[in-house]
Amino acid sequence: MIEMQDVWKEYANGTHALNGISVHITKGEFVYVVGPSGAGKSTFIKLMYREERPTRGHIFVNGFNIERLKNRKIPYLRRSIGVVFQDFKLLPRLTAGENVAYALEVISTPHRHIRKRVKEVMELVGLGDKLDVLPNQLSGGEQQRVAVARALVNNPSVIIADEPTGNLDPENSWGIMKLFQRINDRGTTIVMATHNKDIVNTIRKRVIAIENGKIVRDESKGMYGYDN
Amino acid sequence: MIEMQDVWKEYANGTHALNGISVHITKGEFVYVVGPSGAGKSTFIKLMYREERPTRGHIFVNGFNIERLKNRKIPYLRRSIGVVFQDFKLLPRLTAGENVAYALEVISTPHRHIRKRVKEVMELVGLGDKLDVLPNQLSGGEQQRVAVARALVNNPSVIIADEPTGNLDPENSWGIMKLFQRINDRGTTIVMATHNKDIVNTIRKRVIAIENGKIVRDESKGMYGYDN
Amino acid sequence: MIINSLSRHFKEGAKNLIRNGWMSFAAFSAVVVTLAIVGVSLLVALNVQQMSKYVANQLEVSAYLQQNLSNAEGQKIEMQVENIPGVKSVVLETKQQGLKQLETELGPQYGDLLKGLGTNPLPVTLIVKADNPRDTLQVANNLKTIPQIASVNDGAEYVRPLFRVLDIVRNIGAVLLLAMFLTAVFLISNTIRIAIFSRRREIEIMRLVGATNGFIRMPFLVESTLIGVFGGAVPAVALDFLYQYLYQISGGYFYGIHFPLISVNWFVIKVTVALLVLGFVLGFWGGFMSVRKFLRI
Amino acid sequence: MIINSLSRHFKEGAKNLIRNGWMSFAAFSAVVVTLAIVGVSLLVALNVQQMSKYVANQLEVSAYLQQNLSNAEGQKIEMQVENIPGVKSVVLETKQQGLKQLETELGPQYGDLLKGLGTNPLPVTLIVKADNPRDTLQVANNLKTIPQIASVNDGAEYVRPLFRVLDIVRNIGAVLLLAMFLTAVFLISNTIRIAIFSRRREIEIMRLVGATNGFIRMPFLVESTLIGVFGGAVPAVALDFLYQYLYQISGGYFYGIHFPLISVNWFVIKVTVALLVLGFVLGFWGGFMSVRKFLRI
Ligand SMILES: Nc1ncnc2c1ncn2[C@@H]1O[C@H](COP(=O)(O)OP(=O)(O)OP(=O)(O)O)[C@@H](O)[C@H]1O
Ligand SMILES: Nc1ncnc2c1ncn2[C@@H]1O[C@H](COP(=O)(O)OP(=O)(O)OP(=O)(O)O)[C@@H](O)[C@H]1O
Ligand SMILES: [Mg+2]
Ligand SMILES: [Mg+2]
Repeated sequence: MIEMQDVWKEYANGTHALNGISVHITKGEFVYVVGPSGAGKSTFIKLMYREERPTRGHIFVNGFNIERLKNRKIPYLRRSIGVVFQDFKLLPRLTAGENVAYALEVISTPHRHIRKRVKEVMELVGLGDKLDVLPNQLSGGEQQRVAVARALVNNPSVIIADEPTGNLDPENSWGIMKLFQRINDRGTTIVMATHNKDIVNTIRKRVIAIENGKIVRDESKGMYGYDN
Repeated sequence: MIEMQDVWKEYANGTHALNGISVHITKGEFVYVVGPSGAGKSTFIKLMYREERPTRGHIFVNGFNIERLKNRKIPYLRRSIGVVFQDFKLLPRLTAGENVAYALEVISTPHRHIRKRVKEVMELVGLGDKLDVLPNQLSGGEQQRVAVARALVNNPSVIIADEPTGNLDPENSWGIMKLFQRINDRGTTIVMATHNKDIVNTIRKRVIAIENGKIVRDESKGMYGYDN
Repeated sequence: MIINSLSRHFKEGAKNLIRNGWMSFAAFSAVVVTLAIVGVSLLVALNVQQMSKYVANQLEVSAYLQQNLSNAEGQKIEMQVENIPGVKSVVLETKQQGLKQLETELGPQYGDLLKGLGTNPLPVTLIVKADNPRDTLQVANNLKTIPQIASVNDGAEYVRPLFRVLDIVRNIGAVLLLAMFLTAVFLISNTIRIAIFSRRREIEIMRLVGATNGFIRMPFLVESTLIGVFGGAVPAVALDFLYQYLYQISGGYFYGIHFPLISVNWFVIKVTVALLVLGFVLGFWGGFMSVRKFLRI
Repeated sequence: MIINSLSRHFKEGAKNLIRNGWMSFAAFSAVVVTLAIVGVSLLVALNVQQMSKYVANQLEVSAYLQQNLSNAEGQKIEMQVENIPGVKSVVLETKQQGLKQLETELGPQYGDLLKGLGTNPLPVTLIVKADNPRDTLQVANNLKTIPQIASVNDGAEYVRPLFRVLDIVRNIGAVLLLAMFLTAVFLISNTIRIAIFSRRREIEIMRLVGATNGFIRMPFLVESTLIGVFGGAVPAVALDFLYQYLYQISGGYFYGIHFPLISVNWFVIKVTVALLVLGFVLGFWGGFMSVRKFLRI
């Protein structure tokens, strides 16, 4: 499902973000990506949906060969992946509901389905009453939950979430985690970068720890590690 | 130092964010503001540096009467407060170092002092090597630490931090907390909205819990509460 | 399906137009002002062209018959000349008319000079116009080959500079009009580009959530095309009214001088169509180019 | 302290200019194109003005003396006329010169008519120019009061329409130039506004971290003023060279016709100064207005 073979990433300004990453994530897995700030977690994730291109190495996601992928095929890769971006990336001119609907519109879902599905997902993340509000009128945590809703809405086969609970209180965080777990139970692969020690240590899943752009630990049913 | 008397806030779209808040924070206090997502923590904080205006009630901060404050006096209020914004609010065209320096430039600090002080603060937050990098080339946690650095740099008498550790791994989070504590020990008032249960329960300080725009709990040496 | 998605793009485009508020208005007003200038240039150019034609149509050749030919004989030659290809009209001026005219031309000061004459020394004169004013000299040369015609006043020393001036005016006018046009193209697409530039982050997000370039582009195209069309309609309507008003107060003549202006209907159609088409094309094209730029990122 | 902060604002402004790259360039090129149009309009307007003056200066009044006065007596009257206020120059045309000229004017066709005359019937003629061409008719009336002058040809039927046309041309030219100018003002400040609009979030952040409005505004002002000045300098230099070239190939005359063009030096100064000042003012003003707008938020 997701395969990386000796992947390196050097940014244009010379930063070496990833230094030889090899990983294999099979369909239906639930993977935490942990590591200190600036370790390369987001970069690792951005390579999967081709926001960034690797400097070296091979990447395969959902049957797409990321290296060879033509520009005009990229949207089809991205539709098969639901992404919760670390900085949310909501469209500022669309309401919360429209933002979620957008992910359905791009795949030409009929109108009446969109309305129903958007309402449903927004309720799942606890924002049934914020459908018509613009992003800049939402609290930080509310924005984050809209981003989660958008990632789920079109039932992608992979969900990639970059720090999806960073702006959420524990209760909402657990809510999101339960959602992820339910989706995962239905066979959806989930990759989630997180700093939330409680979550990682409670809902025990595979843990990939990245430090300085290298995988320093890869354990199924792992712990957050990093004691202090 | 910070005083709110029966403060209400209704946003233009009709959302009642705060419903009668009264609070008194004395000089040198360290206060956590906790509560679920959308409870009104950020609104509570935004009123202090007058990003938002209350619908009703009186607010006094550092001797400024927020209600009566003339538009052209606002910068002077804000210079006496260091703010870590929930969404960082870094200037996208300035490098990390320039962003931090900006807070010193507005108070006409001489050049040579600026360079030295910026380097010093950036090292305190662990970003001594990222001075010349633009915000969009930083990781989420790095951006957050730049925002912290900018809030500290001009030694304000109050520091207001909205979720300053949301994008940080535990180690960096503790680093920031130690910094805050050191600054607080020197007499700086600190108000910090947070979802980080570990931190609140470990570094025990006054806790103000907000729910639905009301203060539901206000304890010195409090706990995060909200068990699950 | 396609209709469904077309209507979606149209709705999104119109919605964006409104939500962008200030920015849409700024771009719109830039289009209005720029196309108003193009419209005024067009107005001036069309009327100058009309005037050139009018002036050229005044051109005529005077053919003086042999002095011994009578008015009646002149009429035969008149018919002959009428059949020469390229001749539009011939007017015969009798010996008597000629004398009379000379008297008026000389004025009271010199008029007395003519009183001393015995017989009328003036020849019968044919005043000839060419089908195409530019062929005037050609026609004059043809007339010279007729033996009964003693001399021809082709006004060459007058015709050549006239056409030179008309050519200059036309060329300069064309260059200026083209310059105006290119400027409008540039300014409008530039404005739309700047407006879309400020939304490149949005475009980036759309790509990140799986929108194809076509899907992203369509609402922007609708938006910028609407700006262009509305921006063309305003000066079109305004200029129509303005011109109608000017035409009325001037009585259809250029400020009481001899040149007839282009009639309102004709002008109305040309300007309205030109500005609307320009607005449409520039809005569409400007939007197309700028979105493409940010879709490549 | 103030110098320190001024130099800071200037450095920041210049830095922003460069970091904004594409956007700066788009605004800059809009200024270049707009001011180029203003410059060309200025070029045309100055030369049309020059031509009007030139045409008006050709105006003259012919005063015919009593027929019995000799050339010598005419010279006395010439001196008398020269002293009339408002008279610029008087040229005396003798009886013999008058006859000669009439011959040429009539041409070979009618020239024979004059051969039959015994004595020269023509009067001595004074050709008078007014200091100010617009006073031509006034001067003609003054001449009429001199008893030795039999009649005056003031060309009234020619002078009035001429000034009418010149006035029309001048008025239309002035209106168009003003329109061009206002358009330039609008388009340039509009462009700068759109460019700054896309940075309103930055301005908001600056306010949130304690910058005063003045502190925020200065670098933007520097930036937009630089865009204006550079944007004015390019068309100024380009038009100077272009005009110099056109002047040279045309030999200083309008395309071989009789009108002298404005000399290069004079033009160079006017246009360069006008465009630079315009660029400066519009850049500054546009920046000022738009930043103010977003500082109010
Ligand atoms: N666009 C970019 N250009 C240059 N350097 C970058 C860019 N994005 C990230 N980096 C650098 O690459 C390194 C890894 O960044 P990344 O965003 O992957 O970290 P992360 O593990 O997600 O950190 P965090 O937990 O703080 O989000 C960091 O040093 C960062 O400064
Ligand atoms: N600019 C705004 N306009 C309208 N409503 C707003 C605006 N900002 C916030 N709100 C609403 O006000 C309420 C309180 O928001 P606030 O940002 O204060 O929450 P918060 O406690 O900071 O939440 P979080 O932990 O998610 O950041 C929310 O319901 C939010 O949707
Ligand atoms: Mg990250
Ligand atoms: Mg908040």
